[in-house]
Amino acid sequence: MEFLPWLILLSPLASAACILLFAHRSKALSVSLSLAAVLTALGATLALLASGPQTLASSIDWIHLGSALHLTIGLKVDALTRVMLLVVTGIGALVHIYSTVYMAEDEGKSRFFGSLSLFMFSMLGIVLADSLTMIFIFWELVGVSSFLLIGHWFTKESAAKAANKAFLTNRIGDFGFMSGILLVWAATGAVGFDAVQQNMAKLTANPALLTLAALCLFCGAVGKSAQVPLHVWLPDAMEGPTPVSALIHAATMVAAGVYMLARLFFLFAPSPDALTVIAAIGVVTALLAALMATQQDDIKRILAYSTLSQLGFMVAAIGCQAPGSAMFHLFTHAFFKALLFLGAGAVIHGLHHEQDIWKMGGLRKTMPKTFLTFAIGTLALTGAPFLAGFFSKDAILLAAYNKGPLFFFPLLLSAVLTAFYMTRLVVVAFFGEAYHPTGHGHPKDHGHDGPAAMTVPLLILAVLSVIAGYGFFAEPIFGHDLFHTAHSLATFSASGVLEYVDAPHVALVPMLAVGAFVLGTLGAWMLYSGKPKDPVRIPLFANRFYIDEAYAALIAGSQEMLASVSDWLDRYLIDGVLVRGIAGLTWGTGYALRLLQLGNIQGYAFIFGAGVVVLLFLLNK
Amino acid sequence: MSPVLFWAFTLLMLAFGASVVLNRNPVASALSLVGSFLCLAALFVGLDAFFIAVIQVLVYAGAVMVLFLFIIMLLDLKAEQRRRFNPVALVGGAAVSGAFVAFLLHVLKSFPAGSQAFPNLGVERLDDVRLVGFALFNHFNLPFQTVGVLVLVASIGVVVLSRRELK
Amino acid sequence: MQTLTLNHYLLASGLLFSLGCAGVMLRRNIITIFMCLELMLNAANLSLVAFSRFHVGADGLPNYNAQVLVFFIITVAAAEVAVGLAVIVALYRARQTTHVEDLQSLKF
Amino acid sequence: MLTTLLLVPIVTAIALLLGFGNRSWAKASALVQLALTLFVWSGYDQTQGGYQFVSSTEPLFAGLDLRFSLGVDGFSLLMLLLTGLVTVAAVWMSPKIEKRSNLFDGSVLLISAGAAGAFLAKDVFFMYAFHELALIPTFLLIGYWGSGERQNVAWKVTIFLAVGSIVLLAGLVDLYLAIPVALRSFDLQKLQEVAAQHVIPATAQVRPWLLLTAGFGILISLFPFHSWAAPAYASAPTPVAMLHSGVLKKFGLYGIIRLVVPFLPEAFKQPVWGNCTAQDLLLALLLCNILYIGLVTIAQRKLDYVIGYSSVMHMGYVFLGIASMNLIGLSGACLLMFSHGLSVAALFAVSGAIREREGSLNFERLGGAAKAVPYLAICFALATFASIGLPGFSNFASETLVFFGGFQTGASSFLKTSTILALWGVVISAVYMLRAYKAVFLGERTASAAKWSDLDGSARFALAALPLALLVAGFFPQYFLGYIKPTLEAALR
Repeated sequence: MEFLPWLILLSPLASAACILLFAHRSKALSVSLSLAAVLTALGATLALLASGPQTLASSIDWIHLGSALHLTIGLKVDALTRVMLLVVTGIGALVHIYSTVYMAEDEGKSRFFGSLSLFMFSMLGIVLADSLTMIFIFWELVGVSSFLLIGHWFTKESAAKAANKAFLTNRIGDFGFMSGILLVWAATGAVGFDAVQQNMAKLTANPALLTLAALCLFCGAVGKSAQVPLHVWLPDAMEGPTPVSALIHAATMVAAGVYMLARLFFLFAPSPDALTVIAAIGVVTALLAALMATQQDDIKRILAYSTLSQLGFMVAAIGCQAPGSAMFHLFTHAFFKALLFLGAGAVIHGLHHEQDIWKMGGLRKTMPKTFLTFAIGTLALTGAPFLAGFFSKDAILLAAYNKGPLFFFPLLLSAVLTAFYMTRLVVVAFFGEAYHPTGHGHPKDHGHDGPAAMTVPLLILAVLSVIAGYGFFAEPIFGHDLFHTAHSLATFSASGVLEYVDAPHVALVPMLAVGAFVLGTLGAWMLYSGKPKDPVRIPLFANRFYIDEAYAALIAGSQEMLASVSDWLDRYLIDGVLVRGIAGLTWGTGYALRLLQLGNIQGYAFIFGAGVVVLLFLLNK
Repeated sequence: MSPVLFWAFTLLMLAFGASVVLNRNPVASALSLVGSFLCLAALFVGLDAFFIAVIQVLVYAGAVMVLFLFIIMLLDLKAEQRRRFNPVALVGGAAVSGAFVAFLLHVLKSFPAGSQAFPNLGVERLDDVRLVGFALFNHFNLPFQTVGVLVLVASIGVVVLSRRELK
Repeated sequence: MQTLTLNHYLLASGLLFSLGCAGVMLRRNIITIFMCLELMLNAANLSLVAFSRFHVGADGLPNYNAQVLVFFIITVAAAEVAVGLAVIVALYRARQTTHVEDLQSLKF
Repeated sequence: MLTTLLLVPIVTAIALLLGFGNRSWAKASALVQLALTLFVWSGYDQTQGGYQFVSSTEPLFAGLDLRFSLGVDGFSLLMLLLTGLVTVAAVWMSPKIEKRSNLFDGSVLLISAGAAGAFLAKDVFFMYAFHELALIPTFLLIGYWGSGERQNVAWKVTIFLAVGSIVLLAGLVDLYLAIPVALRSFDLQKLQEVAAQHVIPATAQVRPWLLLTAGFGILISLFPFHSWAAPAYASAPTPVAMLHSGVLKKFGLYGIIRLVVPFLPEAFKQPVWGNCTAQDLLLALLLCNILYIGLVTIAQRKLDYVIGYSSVMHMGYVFLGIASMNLIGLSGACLLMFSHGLSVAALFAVSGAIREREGSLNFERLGGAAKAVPYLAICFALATFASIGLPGFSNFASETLVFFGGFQTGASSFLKTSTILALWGVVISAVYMLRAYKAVFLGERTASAAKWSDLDGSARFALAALPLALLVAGFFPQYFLGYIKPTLEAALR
C-alpha cells in the first residue's frame, strides 16, 4: 500500500519527462502517454480511497546536513489529502479526456499535454507533501506549469504577457511563503508538518513572531489563490486554452492555497489577529470579485471572477475558524466550476472561438446538452437548495455569522451577486433569440453540441455537482470526522490541541442563503431576459476597479523608473566616477608630468642645477 | 708655490674662463679655454702633480681643444648675431650659479681642514710619474682596462656617427 | 698674501665650476656649452689634485688615488668630447644650426 | 593522473597556437578533459574526504615550502566537473571563425586549462599562477573576436582583473606573513591544519580579510567593483563568456572558501568602521549586488547584458552563503557556484548562438524565436528557470540552503533581514529573466528569425549536458553535498 502515493505522484512526472525528451515529435503518443499517466493516478487514488481511512507516510532524504538541516521529499496521506487527491485526479482525468477533442487540431499539442502532465505532477506534489519545503517546491513547480499552459499559444503577445504576469504575481506570493517557512524554521528548527506541530510551543511563546510567520505563509496562499492584492493574474490567465482554465484556474491550482491554509491551520489557529486578517482578505476578495463579475462580457472572465469570489469565500471560512467548511466548499466548488468552464469551452468550441456572451443567444435550442449541464452547474454554484453549492456555502455563511456581522453581511451580499451574475450569463447566452450580427437575415450556424468526449465529462461533472453536498457521498471519502468538521468551528485550546466544536446552528442563516439565491436570480432574470445589449453599464466594475491600471502605474511604473535610475547610476556614477575617474586621474597626472619636457637644453640644465641646489640645501640644513 | 703665483694663475684662469663664457666668437672662446687649461696646469705644478699637469696640457690643451677648433672650422661657425635672449633663462642660470658660489663660501667657512696649510712632503724629489703609474697599475688596474674599452667604444661611435649616408 | 691653504684651491675650483655652470646655462651655442662643460670638469680635477696634495701619507707622499681619478676623468672627458662633437656635426648636417633654441623636437 | 588532466588542454592549446590541427583537436581535448574528470570523480573516495590523487615535486625555492603539487578534494573536484562540462559546451558552441581559428581555439583551451589548473593546484602559489594564466587569453579573445566596442572593453577587463589580482596578491602575502613563521607553508592541506589552530589573533585578522575580500571581490564582481563584468561578458565571444562567467568567476569564491573562511573566521565579527562589523559590510555590499544590480538588469535592453548583469547579481547569493559562516550557508554557496556556473554558461551559449544568427541581441529586433529555433528555445527556457531558482534545478536547492543558512539560530538580526531582502532578489531575477525570455522567444516571429537554422548535430548534446547536470544535481543534491561537506567542516573547525 506504501507505493500507491508514490505511483500517483511519479506517473505524471514520467509522462512529462518522456514527452519532453523524445515523444514530442509524435502527437498521438504524447496524448496517450499523458492520458495514461492521469488515469493511473486516478486509479491509484480510487484504490487508496477504497483502502480505508488510515494515514500513510513515507519520505526520502533530499538534503541532510548533520543535525542542523534535514529536508525530505515525503508523502503523507490523511483525510484532507484524500479529498484533494480525488478532486485533482478526478477533474484532471476529465479535463484530459475533454482536451483530447478541444486541442485536436492545435499544432503544439504534444507540448500542451507535456505541460499538463507536469502540472498534474506538481499539483499532486502539493497535495501529498508532508513538509513546508516540499510544499514550497511543488508550489513553484505549479507556478511554472501554469506559466507554460497560460502561454501555450505563445505567438499571441497577450498570452505571453499574461503568462509572465501570472508567474511573477505567484512569485511575489512565493517570496512571502518562503520568508514564512524561514521564520517557522528559525523558531521551531523543524520543517515537517508533524514536527512543527509538536514544537508549536516555541512559536506560540512569541505571539508577534507567530502572527508574522502566519501572515507570511498566508502570503503564499494569497499569491496562489489570487486573493485581493495579488488577484490580477487570474482574469488574464484566461488567455490559456479553456481546459487549462477549467483544470487549473478553477478547480485545482487556485485551490492549493486554500488547501495549504487548511493543512497548516494548526499554525494559524493560535493567533487570532492572523485569522481576522485572513477572514478580512477573504471577504474583500469575495465581494470585490462578485462586483466585478457583474459587468464582464467575456464568458471565461465572468467564470474567472466567480472563481475569485468563491475562493474569497473559502479563505474567509478559514479566517472564521472553519477550515472544514472551507475544504467542503473547495470540494464542491471544484466540480461545478470545472463543469461551468468545460461548458463554456464547449460553447466557445461550438461558436468557433466566440467568447463574448452578447454575441451568443438562444443556445438553449442549438446546444441542449451543454445548456442542461451548464444550468445545473449554475444552480449548484448560486446555492440553489438541495444542490452541492448550497450545503457548502451555507456552512461558510454559518461560520461567518458566528464570526461577526462585519463578515457575514458582505458574504451574504456576494452570495446574492453570485446568483445575479450567473443568471445574467445564462439568460444572455442561452435564452433569448440567436444573435444576428446584422440584426436581420439568417443567424450564422449557431453552435452545436461537442462530440461525446466533450459532453460525457460534462454529464459526469453535472452529476457530481448535484450529489457532492450530501453526506452519503461525502462521508466515505471524507471519513466521518472530516465531514463532521465540515460543519464545525475549530478552536485552538490552551493545551495546544485543535478541537472541533459544533457551530451553533442558527436557522436564520440557511433561510437568508435561500433568500439571497432567489433575490439574485430573479433580479438578473427580470433585468436581462430578452435584452440584446447590456442595459446597465458600470465602468468601475467593468474596468475591474482600475486595479490593473493602478498596478501597472504603481508597481511596474515604479520598478521601471527605479531600474532606469539605477541603470543611470550604474553607468555614470559607479562606472563613470569610479572607473573613468581613476583612469582620468592617471591620464591627468601623466599630462601634468609631460610639461616637464621643456625641449630646450638650458631648461634641462637649469632643472639639474636647481635640483642640486635644493638637494645641497636640504642635506645641509 | 708662492701665494703670489697661485693668485696670479687663479685669476688668469678665471679670466680666461669668463672670456670662454662671454665671448661671441667661438674661436676666441676656444682659445681662451686653452689659456685657462694652461693656467690650470700651472696650478697642478704648484701642487706637485707634475704628471697630471703634463697630461692636462697634452690631452686637454693639445687634443681636446684642437678637436674643438677643428669642429668650429668644419662647421664654419660665424660669431653669433644678437638673438633676443629670454630673461627667464638668464635670471635662472645666474641664480643657480650664484647659489653654487654662495654655497661654496658657506661650506668653506665651516670646513676645518681647509684652513690648515699644506703639509710639506717627506721626500724632496718626487718622482711623480712612477708613483702615479704604480698606483694606476696596481690598485686601479680593472678601471684602467675599462677606460681603455670606453675610449675604443667612443672612437667607434664617432666613426659611425659621422659617416655620411651613401645616398 | 698668507700661506696657501686648501681653501684657496677649493675656492678657485668652486668659482671655476660655477663659471662653467653659468656658461652652460646662459650660452645658446652648443659648442660653447660644450666648452663650459670642459671647464666644469677641470674645476673638479683641480679640487681632486688639491686634496691629493693635502693628504700626505705616512711615507711623506701625497695620496695618489685622487690623481688616478683625475687621470680617468681626463680620459673620459676626452672620449666624451669626441663623441659629443661627432653628435654636433651630425646634428649640424641634419639641421644646419647649432643654436640650441632651434632644437626643440623633444618639446611636449 | 592529475598532471595528464592538466597537460592535455595545455599541450593541445600550444599545438593549436602554433598552427597545427583544427577545431576538432580542441573538441577532442575538451572531451578528454571531461572524461578524465569523471574518472577522477568516480575514483574519489568520498567517505575518506581530504586530498587525494596527490602528486607533488620537491620545494622549488630553498626556505619556502612551495612545490608544484596537484591534488583534489571534494570541493575542487566539484569545480573541476563544472570546468569540464562548461569547456565541452564552450568549445562546441564557439562560432565559426574565418581567420586564425586555431589561435581562437588555442586561447579558449588556455582559459579552460588555467581554470582547471587553479582548481587542481594544491599550492596557493600555483593556484594564483594558473588563474593569471587564464586571464591573458581573455584580453586577446575579447579584443580581437569580440563584438560591440570590444577594444576598450578588453582593456577595461584586463586592467580591472590585473588590479584585482594585485590586491589579491597583497592580501595573500599579508595572510602568509600573519601566520607564525614555524607554521608557514604554501600547501593548502597544511594550511588547513594551521587554520584549524586559529593561529591569527582576531584583531590581526581584519586587514588580511579586507584585502582578500577586496581582491577576490574584484575578481568576482562584488558590488563596487562590478562594472567590468557585464560589458565583458556581453562583448566577449560565446566560449569566453561561458568560461569566464561560468568557471573563472568561481575561482574567486573558491579562494575565499579555501583561505578566508578557515583563516579569518573571527574577522567577520570584528568592527571594520565604527560599530559596523566586517560581516555587516559584506552583507551591505552583497545586498547592493542583489537588489541594486537586479534593478539595473531590469533596465537592460540587450540579451547578453541581461545575462551578464544577472551573473553579477547571483554572486550576491553566494556571498550571502559565505557571510552566514555556517555549514548550511557555505554548502549552499558551494553548490550555488556549481549550479550558477552551469546555468549562466547555458544562457550565454544560447545568446551567443542567437547573436551568431541574428547579429544583434537587443530586444526590439528579436521576437518569436521559439518557432524558428525550438531546441535553443527549450535549452534557454531550462536555463532561465534554473537561474531564477525553480525547484528541480540545483540552483533552487543551493539557494534554499543559503537562505536557511542565513536564518540559522545565532544569526545576527542584520543577517536575517538581509536574507529576507535577498529573498526578494529572487522575484527581481524572475522579472528580468522572463522578460528577456518573452522578448526573445515568445510573441510574433520576426521576419529575420524565419531563416535561422536550429542547433544541430553534436552541439545539441554538448549544450543539453548543462541543464541535464543541473537537473541531476537538483534532484539529488545530497550526493553532491557529500563531496563538499568534509572540506567545509575542516574549514569551519
